[in-house]
Amino acid sequence: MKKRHEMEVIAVDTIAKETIEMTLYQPEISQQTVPGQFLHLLVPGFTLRRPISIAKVNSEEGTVTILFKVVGGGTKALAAYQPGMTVDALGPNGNGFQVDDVQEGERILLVGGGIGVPPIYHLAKRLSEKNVELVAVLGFQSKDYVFYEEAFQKIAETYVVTNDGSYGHQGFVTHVFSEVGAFDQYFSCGPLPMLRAVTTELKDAAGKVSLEERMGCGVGACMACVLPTVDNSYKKICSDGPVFSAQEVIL
Amino acid sequence: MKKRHEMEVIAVDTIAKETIEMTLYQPEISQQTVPGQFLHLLVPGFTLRRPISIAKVNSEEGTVTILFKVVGGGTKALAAYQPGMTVDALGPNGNGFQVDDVQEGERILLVGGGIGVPPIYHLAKRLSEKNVELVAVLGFQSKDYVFYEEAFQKIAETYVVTNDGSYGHQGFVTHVFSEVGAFDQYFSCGPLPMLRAVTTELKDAAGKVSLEERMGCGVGACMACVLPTVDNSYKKICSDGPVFSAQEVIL
Amino acid sequence: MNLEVKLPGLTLKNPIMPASGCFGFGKEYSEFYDLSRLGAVIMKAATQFERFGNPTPRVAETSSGMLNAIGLQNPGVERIIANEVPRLAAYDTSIIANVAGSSLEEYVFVASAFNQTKDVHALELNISCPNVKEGGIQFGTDPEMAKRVTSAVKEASNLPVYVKLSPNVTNIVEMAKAVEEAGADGLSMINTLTGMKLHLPTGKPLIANQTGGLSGPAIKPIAIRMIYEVRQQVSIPIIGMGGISTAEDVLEFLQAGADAVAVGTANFQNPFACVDIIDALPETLMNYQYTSVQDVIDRRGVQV
Amino acid sequence: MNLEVKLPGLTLKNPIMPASGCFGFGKEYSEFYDLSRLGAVIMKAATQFERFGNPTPRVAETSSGMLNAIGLQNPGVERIIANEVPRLAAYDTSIIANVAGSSLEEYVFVASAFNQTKDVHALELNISCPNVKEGGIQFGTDPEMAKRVTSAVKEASNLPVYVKLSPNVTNIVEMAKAVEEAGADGLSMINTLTGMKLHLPTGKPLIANQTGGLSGPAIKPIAIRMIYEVRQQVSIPIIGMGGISTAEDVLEFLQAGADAVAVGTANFQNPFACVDIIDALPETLMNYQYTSVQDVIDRRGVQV
Ligand SMILES: Cc1cc2nc3c(=O)[nH]c(=O)nc-3n(C[C@H](O)[C@H](O)[C@H](O)COP(=O)(O)OP(=O)(O)OC[C@H]3O[C@@H](n4cnc5c(N)ncnc54)[C@H](O)[C@@H]3O)c2cc1C
Ligand SMILES: Cc1cc2nc3c(=O)[nH]c(=O)nc-3n(C[C@H](O)[C@H](O)[C@H](O)COP(=O)(O)OP(=O)(O)OC[C@H]3O[C@@H](n4cnc5c(N)ncnc54)[C@H](O)[C@@H]3O)c2cc1C
Ligand SMILES: Cc1cc2nc3c(=O)[nH]c(=O)nc-3n(C[C@H](O)[C@H](O)[C@H](O)COP(=O)(O)O)c2cc1C
Ligand SMILES: Cc1cc2nc3c(=O)[nH]c(=O)nc-3n(C[C@H](O)[C@H](O)[C@H](O)COP(=O)(O)O)c2cc1C
Ligand code: FES
Ligand code: FES
Repeated sequence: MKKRHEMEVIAVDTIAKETIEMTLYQPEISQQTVPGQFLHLLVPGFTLRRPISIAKVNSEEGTVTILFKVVGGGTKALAAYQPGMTVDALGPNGNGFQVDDVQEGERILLVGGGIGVPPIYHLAKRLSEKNVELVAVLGFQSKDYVFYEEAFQKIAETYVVTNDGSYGHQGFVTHVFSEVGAFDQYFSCGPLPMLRAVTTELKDAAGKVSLEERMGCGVGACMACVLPTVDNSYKKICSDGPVFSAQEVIL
Repeated sequence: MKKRHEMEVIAVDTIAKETIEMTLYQPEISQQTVPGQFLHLLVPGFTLRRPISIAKVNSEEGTVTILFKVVGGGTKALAAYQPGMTVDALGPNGNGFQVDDVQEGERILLVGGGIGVPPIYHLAKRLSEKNVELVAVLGFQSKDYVFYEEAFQKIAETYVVTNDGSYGHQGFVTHVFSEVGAFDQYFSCGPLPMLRAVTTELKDAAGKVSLEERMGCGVGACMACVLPTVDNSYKKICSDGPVFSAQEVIL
Repeated sequence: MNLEVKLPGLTLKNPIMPASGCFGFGKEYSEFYDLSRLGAVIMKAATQFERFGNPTPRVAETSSGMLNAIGLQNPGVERIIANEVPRLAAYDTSIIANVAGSSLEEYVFVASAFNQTKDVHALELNISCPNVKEGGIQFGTDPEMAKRVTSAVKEASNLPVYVKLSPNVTNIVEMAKAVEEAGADGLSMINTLTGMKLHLPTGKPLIANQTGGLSGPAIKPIAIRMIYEVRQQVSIPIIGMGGISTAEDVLEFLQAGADAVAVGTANFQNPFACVDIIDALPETLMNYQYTSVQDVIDRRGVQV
Repeated sequence: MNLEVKLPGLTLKNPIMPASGCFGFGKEYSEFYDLSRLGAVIMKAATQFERFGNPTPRVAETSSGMLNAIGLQNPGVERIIANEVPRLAAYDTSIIANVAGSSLEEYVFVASAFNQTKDVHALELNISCPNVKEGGIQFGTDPEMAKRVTSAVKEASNLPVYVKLSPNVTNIVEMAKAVEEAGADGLSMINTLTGMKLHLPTGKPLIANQTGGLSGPAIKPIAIRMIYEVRQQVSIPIIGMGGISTAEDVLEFLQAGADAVAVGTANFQNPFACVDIIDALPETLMNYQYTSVQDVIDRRGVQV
């Protein structure tokens, strides 16, 4: 049976502009999570839970790390949590990045945009356990928003792109695709316009994308988060996704 | 101009069953308050402020003490406050007990019931600075709810009454009126049924009573808390009261 | 404590059921607890054909509430009977089917379809969905239309029919009386209130459908008022809903005039909402000196 | 930043005013701040004779809202003109009088009484008070009645008339159109939604009047939806209200179709609510790339 978890806050840090890294203690989740899955967090005073991707796990210490951007009331309240407090979470929810079909020796392109970078980091860590070559393209608004570059550099050939050129390459993530060379498959997570650009640019490549939508239940019951599929049907982002094959869904 | 105060919580203690004593730091209020006045407290997550009487002040230390019973969501949340946190308060609100007409040498009867005891204590302290004789009758549900008995004993001839007889005299506060002897005027605060009994029993005596009603604004603007008066008019408990002459109002 | 309630067609072990549309067909929440604990399950709306519903975003958060405009997405009544009902029937609980449509004919089609199965115990006739352009809403705001669809469905169906009323009306009592006269076995109230939220950066409605239905604790005072008003003038049972999230809320609905209740939005905040309420109900009733759910209902009878 | 708005009879230095009944006649809040900072003040309802209102309890708290059933307690229009208006007139702000009644004649009496004073700049015609047994509510729910009272008051008064609509109706656009046709200079919307809360120990309504009007953030989505709907079909200005407590809320109301706004329940939580909002408004508008309040109104015109 699924559970509602009380996760203890271990650490809260601002690691970039408006960007919070929070480490939570919950051994079960730390052991079960697949990259791309999310926590569905209850913030007291708000009706709906907030979906936040898992950015890393440490199954030995029993911890789970999330990164989030402060955009509205819920994330603002969450950012004010102190170590020792607990967060009510459902999870790990959804289906993450399937990496079973990633073969030894493949070259994998990872594309993360903004607050879509954390689940891509989690995936990169998992892939780095396999014998594959990783190339990461990370896009941010501007220099102040950049995070996790060093962590990526340890495991992947890393390109950082900022919209305004204040750090790394200037422009959109797609602007450096010409530099990254050939790859076997790609994985991407980021804002919808970025995913649209990425999937269009790479339309002939095998790829998986992680999507967002406003959620009600977060567990597949309410039909708030549906997405049309190419076979004239639909998928639920919260429970069928958030990760889908780029070929399968209509963005 | 009136203000909205951020009062720092200095101490929170459970001093009897479901009864919390909370000391707050706010020099201005500690200096201005008259016994019987109240704070109008904002508890995050609740629409309306909670009126709570001031039970003592220490103008040297700049502190204000309140006592409250945990009855619903607002007082429950307030009871969980920790020292160092702040409470948003309006106050001191209302008109308290006027003691200008209390003459030297008078014998004064004080009648407090349950959570109506704290403002009576504040008044007792103030009156004890005058050269008067104080008799206090304090009523509680049962032994577990009794508080401030010793504090009263230091300044007044004190009778404690419990409904179930588990401590002190058994019955209602009015049951011991025959024992307290003659007095010049009385002051009372407590639940409405008690005040009705007290004012009926003492209908020929000069007295003042402190009343409660559900409040909207707490400052006299919304007309939520009106009370009919004997002259076919009305008074607002929050701003004309909460203390009224027993002869003036219809309970 | 005895939590049982008897309603036309339904003997409920307790008065708590998930509200339509907030629990799918039970599959997802069956991963959190045993659905046999529930008094009943009200399924997501069924229409004649599969519906894909409205574009997204379909939900928005509001103070103590939420807006939704799902648009009755469902696989169609035949597939519901074939795939969903049998799975739910494995649990020891009652099943109520929520019947929707855009025309009288569609309501009748869907209602009669449920005659095929022995596993559905009652119909909830949804004449109050604010989120579909055609049909639904007129049936729910015009007493004559409500009467017609209720009579037609009563005639077509072998099952007791609970008509689900819309709160978006000037006079709820008139609507309740109309469907009672038309033969409704019970009422279900309230559905959502039509609301809107704007997306400040664009100044446009945040929900793709523009308006959505407001649910959650924000609407509870309106639900209580409507149930109380209807209870004074109508004698068929009421399944009450609108903002329930605690056992105290359930008591308030029962006191106001409901005979059983449904829990909607609260499931999203707490997937265990229904069972947590069932667990808390005996103590809550005791705290207020009630000896059973039926006792609340009986003593309300005396007071009114 | 320029926060000015021009409405019939009113040039407001900013679009923020306290809502009727939530600010008395300004006296109490004048002890918190200088009332000259307000765009306008809407006074508590005036009736022909003094009214003592309903028995207490008159208010109850709900999730993100409150219920009230004050019952239009006020000293009567003559004493308001004699005692309250002059005190308010000392401030550099506009004064709007809220006109209530139980009969067409009473509305006309009260409205004409305000012709005596030069210090009142507009009338808010309250045909939507849910808390008085007689009159009020029918005028607010029946378009024909609404038309009649609006015409009669327009004829009797020298002042611009803003008709305050009730949200307790099936079709708000129909009501708005009716009063526009009858000559209303503007609309004021929304008044409270009728609600109820029970006192669990007794099972009886907590408010002595049984029902009360629901206000506060809980009702904001309903207010936004109604204003948006009316804005598409009616061209007179709208004073918007219902759950406003922040400058973002004000922007949402302006975007939805309001031309100015009133703040009610929020004053109780924060006596500085109106001035805090006025202080925050310029930055809020800037954050969303607006250059003035009028700019929000103009750009909405283009979008609609
Ligand atoms: C599967 C998934 C994974 C996500 N992972 C992350 C992450 O790792 N880090 C991160 O910073 N953000 C992530 N998001 C986005 C995050 O959920 C929103 O930023 C957050 O809910 C905003 O809440 P708020 O109260 O601050 O904002 P508000 O705008 O006040 O929220 C109001 C409502 O809108 C919803 N909402 C607002 N923005 C979004 C959005 N982009 N997606 C879905 N719902 C939204 C909120 O959940 C809430 O119900 C993820 C979203 C999804 C669907
Ligand atoms: C002038 C005045 C002074 C008071 N002084 C004290 C005091 O010193 N200590 C103390 O324990 N209590 C005092 N009370 C009562 C206290 O205000 C309530 O017990 C408290 O508001 C309950 O809040 P709650 O959220 O716990 O209860 P809930 O029942 O959840 O409150 C719901 C709503 O009802 C109101 N309410 C509930 N009970 C009362 C009540 N008895 N009087 C007024 N409003 C009520 C609340 O303020 C709130 O708006 C006083 C009341 C008044 C009017
Ligand atoms: C996401 C969502 C979907 C809903 N779908 C339906 C539906 O299909 N049929 C129906 O009759 N009511 C539907 N409703 C209304 C609920 O059944 C219920 O009447 C309403 O939400 C009030 O209860 P609550 O406040 O507990 O949610 C839906 C509500 C929500 C929030
Ligand atoms: C205590 C109280 C008293 C009110 N009295 C009046 C009134 O006299 N006349 C009127 O037109 N509206 C009255 N209203 C309604 C408000 O003016 C306003 O329309 C409503 O409360 C919605 O706004 P809010 O959510 O900001 O409070 C009253 C509201 C409250 C809460
Ligand atoms: S959020 Fe409910 S189905 Fe996805
Ligand atoms: S509470 Fe508003 S006048 Fe007393």
